[in-house]
Amino acid sequence: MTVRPRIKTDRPYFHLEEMVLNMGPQHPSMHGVLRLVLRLNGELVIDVDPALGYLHRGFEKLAENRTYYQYLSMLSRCDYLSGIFMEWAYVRAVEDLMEIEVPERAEYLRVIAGELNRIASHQISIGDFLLNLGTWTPFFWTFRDREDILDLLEMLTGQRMMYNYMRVGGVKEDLPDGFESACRSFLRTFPKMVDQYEQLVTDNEIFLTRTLGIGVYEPDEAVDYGLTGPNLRGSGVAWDLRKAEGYSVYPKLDFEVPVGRHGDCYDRYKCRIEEFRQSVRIIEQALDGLPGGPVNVKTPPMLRPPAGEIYRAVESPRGEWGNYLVSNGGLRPYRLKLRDPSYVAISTLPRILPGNNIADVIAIAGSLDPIMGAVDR
Amino acid sequence: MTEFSPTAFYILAFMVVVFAIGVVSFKNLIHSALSMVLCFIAVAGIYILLHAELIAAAQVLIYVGAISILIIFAIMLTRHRTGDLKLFFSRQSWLALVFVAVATIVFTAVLGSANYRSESLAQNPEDEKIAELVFNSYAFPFEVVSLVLLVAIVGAVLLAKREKQ
Amino acid sequence: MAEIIELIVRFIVALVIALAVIHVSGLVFPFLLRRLWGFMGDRLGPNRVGPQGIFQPIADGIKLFTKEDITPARSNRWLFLLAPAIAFTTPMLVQVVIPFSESYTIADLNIGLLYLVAIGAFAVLGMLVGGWASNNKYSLVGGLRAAAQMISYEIPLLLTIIVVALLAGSLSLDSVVAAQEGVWFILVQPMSFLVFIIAGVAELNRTPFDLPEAESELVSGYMTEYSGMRFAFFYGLIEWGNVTVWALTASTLFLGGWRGPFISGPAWLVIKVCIFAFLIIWFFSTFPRLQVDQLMTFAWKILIPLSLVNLTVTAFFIVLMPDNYLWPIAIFSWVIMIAFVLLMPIVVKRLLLKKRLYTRLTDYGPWVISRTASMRSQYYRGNSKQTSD
Amino acid sequence: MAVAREELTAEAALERVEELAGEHIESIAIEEGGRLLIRLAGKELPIVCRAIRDDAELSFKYLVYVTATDFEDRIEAVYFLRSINHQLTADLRVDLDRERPTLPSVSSIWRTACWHERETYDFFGIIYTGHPELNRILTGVKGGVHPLRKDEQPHRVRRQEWKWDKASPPLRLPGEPDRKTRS
Repeated sequence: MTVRPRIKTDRPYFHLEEMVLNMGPQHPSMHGVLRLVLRLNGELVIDVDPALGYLHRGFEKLAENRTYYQYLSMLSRCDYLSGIFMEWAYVRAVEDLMEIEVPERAEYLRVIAGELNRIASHQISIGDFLLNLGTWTPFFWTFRDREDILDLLEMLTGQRMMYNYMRVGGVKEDLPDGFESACRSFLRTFPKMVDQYEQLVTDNEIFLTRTLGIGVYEPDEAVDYGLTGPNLRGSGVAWDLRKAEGYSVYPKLDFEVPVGRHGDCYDRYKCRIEEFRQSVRIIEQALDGLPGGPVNVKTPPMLRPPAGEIYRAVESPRGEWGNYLVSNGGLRPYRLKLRDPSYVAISTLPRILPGNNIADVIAIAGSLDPIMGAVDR
Repeated sequence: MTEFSPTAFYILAFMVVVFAIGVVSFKNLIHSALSMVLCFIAVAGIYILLHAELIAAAQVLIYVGAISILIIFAIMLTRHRTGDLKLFFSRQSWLALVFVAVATIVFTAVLGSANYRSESLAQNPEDEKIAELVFNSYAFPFEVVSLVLLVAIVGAVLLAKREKQ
Repeated sequence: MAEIIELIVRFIVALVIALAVIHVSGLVFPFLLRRLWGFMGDRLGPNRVGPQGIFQPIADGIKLFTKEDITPARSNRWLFLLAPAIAFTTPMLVQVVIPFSESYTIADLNIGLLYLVAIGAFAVLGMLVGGWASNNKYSLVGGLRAAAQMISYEIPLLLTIIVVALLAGSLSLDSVVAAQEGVWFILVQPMSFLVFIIAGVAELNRTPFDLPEAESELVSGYMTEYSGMRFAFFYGLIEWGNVTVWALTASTLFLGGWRGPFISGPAWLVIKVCIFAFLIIWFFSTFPRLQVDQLMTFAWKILIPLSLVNLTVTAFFIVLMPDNYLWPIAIFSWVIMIAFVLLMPIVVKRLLLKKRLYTRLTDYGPWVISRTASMRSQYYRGNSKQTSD
Repeated sequence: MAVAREELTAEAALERVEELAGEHIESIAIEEGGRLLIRLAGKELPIVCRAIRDDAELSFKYLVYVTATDFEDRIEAVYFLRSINHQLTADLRVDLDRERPTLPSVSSIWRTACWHERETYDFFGIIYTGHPELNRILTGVKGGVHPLRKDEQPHRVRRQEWKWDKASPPLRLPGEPDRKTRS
């Protein structure tokens, strides 16, 4: 395993006065309130010190003071772009602890909602990443298409961002009228939109210059850093919990896991773009194979899982989102640890950024797609 | 346009002197540099009064556009320490005084004895004539000078790179 | 006495026209930018104030006028206030030599082309001083970037201007326009035109070369600390005024100035300026931004050698065939331009692929490594040897 | 890197762990879902971790999270590992004294552990010896308050004076003038 030196020396660098630059917490292209304290030599980054905690709300402590259902409604505030997954991991942990069997229709609905949310989240990720590189139009295009998804999710859950859709033992309610046709028409048009994004930027020489070979994680390195999701798959490690663990109904669905080769910003971008198409495939199959039956099982309003502990994770758009739940048989979780992929991605910045330009800082941080709501928890 | 106007000349000359004093007396290096820019512009104005527009444009292009910007650039890149500079000046000011006195005498002597009534091209140059001089009559010295400058640049870059290691 | 009065009247007229050009472009082009940008991004853009939002720029102007003008406490106050004024001189002074019509040029200097380049320097000075005086690190980096970038791109710009001077046989802009009576120089020297456009966009700090004010990196670069009317000066008047005078220069040098079919005169200049402004807006909503080192590499390793070759060959033909040099120059220039446009992307991609590290694909786990079809694109073909033993 | 392609069962993995580091661990068991539950003493932690990470067959190269649970009488530190080559997970548990919880850091073994350990220090006050920069990361509370301990109730944390730590180590460079005097 190669150890990355703190300062790369392959670029010419003159001994100028060093400068400390506070990037963030209020900065146009830091996702949320990330603050990076950069030490610069001219434009070259020598040292990075991420300062977190600006959005810390004590989610883990709050869990110990809420009943199981009270806490469920908070979770989508954690990673506010992929709220479905936040809830999903939590209800999976509670269900498995209580040994509740979830009806198949509910699992299918979860997959549909989850994959829609994955597309919406990747759209923000890609739009923001390209905005960080200085191009505006894809940002507006992704947000335009994200509106359609938010409309669909609003039909499904009643909310545009803070869904509160999952229930222990199923989902909130069945599909509303007209959802299926609206969803199918969206799935018909959306791949064309993805092609449109790609036509605009993917082959652009400036885009390639900015992303190829920038922010490289070797596969071993990426695993060692604990990266997950598209960040890990961009490095060529085909690790996806949907395949690896095969939770929910994913084993019944036919989809592929896009993998990059070089672990640079371009491959991470490309993996996300491919996941758009895979998510569309998954939703189509899920709509086709949607079984009948109830969408949830009856559970008591005050859940009392038996004493025990469990770790359940889902493949969120940013990687492995896990909940480690310890129950003492009481009304409230005894301990809930939230394992956040963005937190891990940010923890790599002090090692990956030195030796790059200011412009690369933005590109790399954008390509890792951190969401500060989840990082600070 | 009009002929040589003494009023304009006096204004410009006054500006040149004032800004030149400003260059050496401002505490803040950026102020000095900007004062130098204004001084250069005033000198360009004097060239225009002398109907030497080409030289005036070259003055602005090279001194304002390139050299001053480069100096300001360098000042900004290095964090200057005023204290050190003061010390530097105070220790050697007597020496500077001697040099200034000698230079004043020499310049007065040379300028006072110059013959301003010559009809040589240098006094009222036109573009074609300058081009004629530079690219035909004195083409070889011109090229030699540019070669020397090129060598100097390459040498400077080499020295700067070696110092790093 | 009458002479002096005439001089003063001429001066006032010129001043009014120059100010009008800058202010009109500072009002119209930002509005056009926002509408067209909205159109390209599949949005509406400002459409509320007045029919189709045409009074939006006026509303913006009023807002900016009445906004508090903040001077940062630790800034260098006088330089901070002075910087927009310094930068404002460029678009004002450049107009002096532009022939607006057959009869109207403020001053037909015999060193017009040189004057253009010389005056261009003040814009950098304004940005540099503004960036430094704000006492903000983003501003400082922005100012430094502006200086480095504009000094570098001045050289290819100057080299193309020399080509035009050679073709016209004069440095005066009136003669440049007169020389294009038969054929516009864009047809004779498309390569120079291309370099002029690229270097000009870089000089103007517009996308894809908008590094000095890169929003996503440097917040707003050298104008981060400016607010109210001073911000309007920098953002609206100076930037777009510079775009306008650059477009005026480009049309004068390459597109026959005020000449045009049917109606000759300022109307054609307006049309040409609008075309250039549209080009800038189009770039703005299409391209990502380059990086500093890539920007410098592009200027020093590609643009300058290219324009030097172009200049040398042009001069060579003019000396060799003093009577009939237009055709060979045109052929050479077209060939080199088409070669540049076609080869550049290929070369860039090859270089990038070389730079890209070859990464071992360690085999992790028994589950599917299924590359989808489009992932197997041309960028993977270079080193597609897979080590899945 | 030679990678064992055949599926490694939990039982085989258990045997392999015992073979590698049997004398360093207190107990090992297979929990639901094939999860290895390994209990051990704090001082043995780096040895065991290095052994099971470097072993080509097990290759627990992926540290998912580091955390702890406060059981009022003790603090249990948790390390959750995955082996990406096989569908294997392992849980390392260390019981700690609640008054002076100390553990050797594993941040030199998995680089991702660095921040997980900072977080756990922040929340539980576990001191990881040998950690390069063990300071508060998320809460930034001053004083000995570690909010996820059971005796720290939310209202008490709220009443604390919240002060943001300065961005860890002082970044003023040698030779840099004092920021108060403008040059």
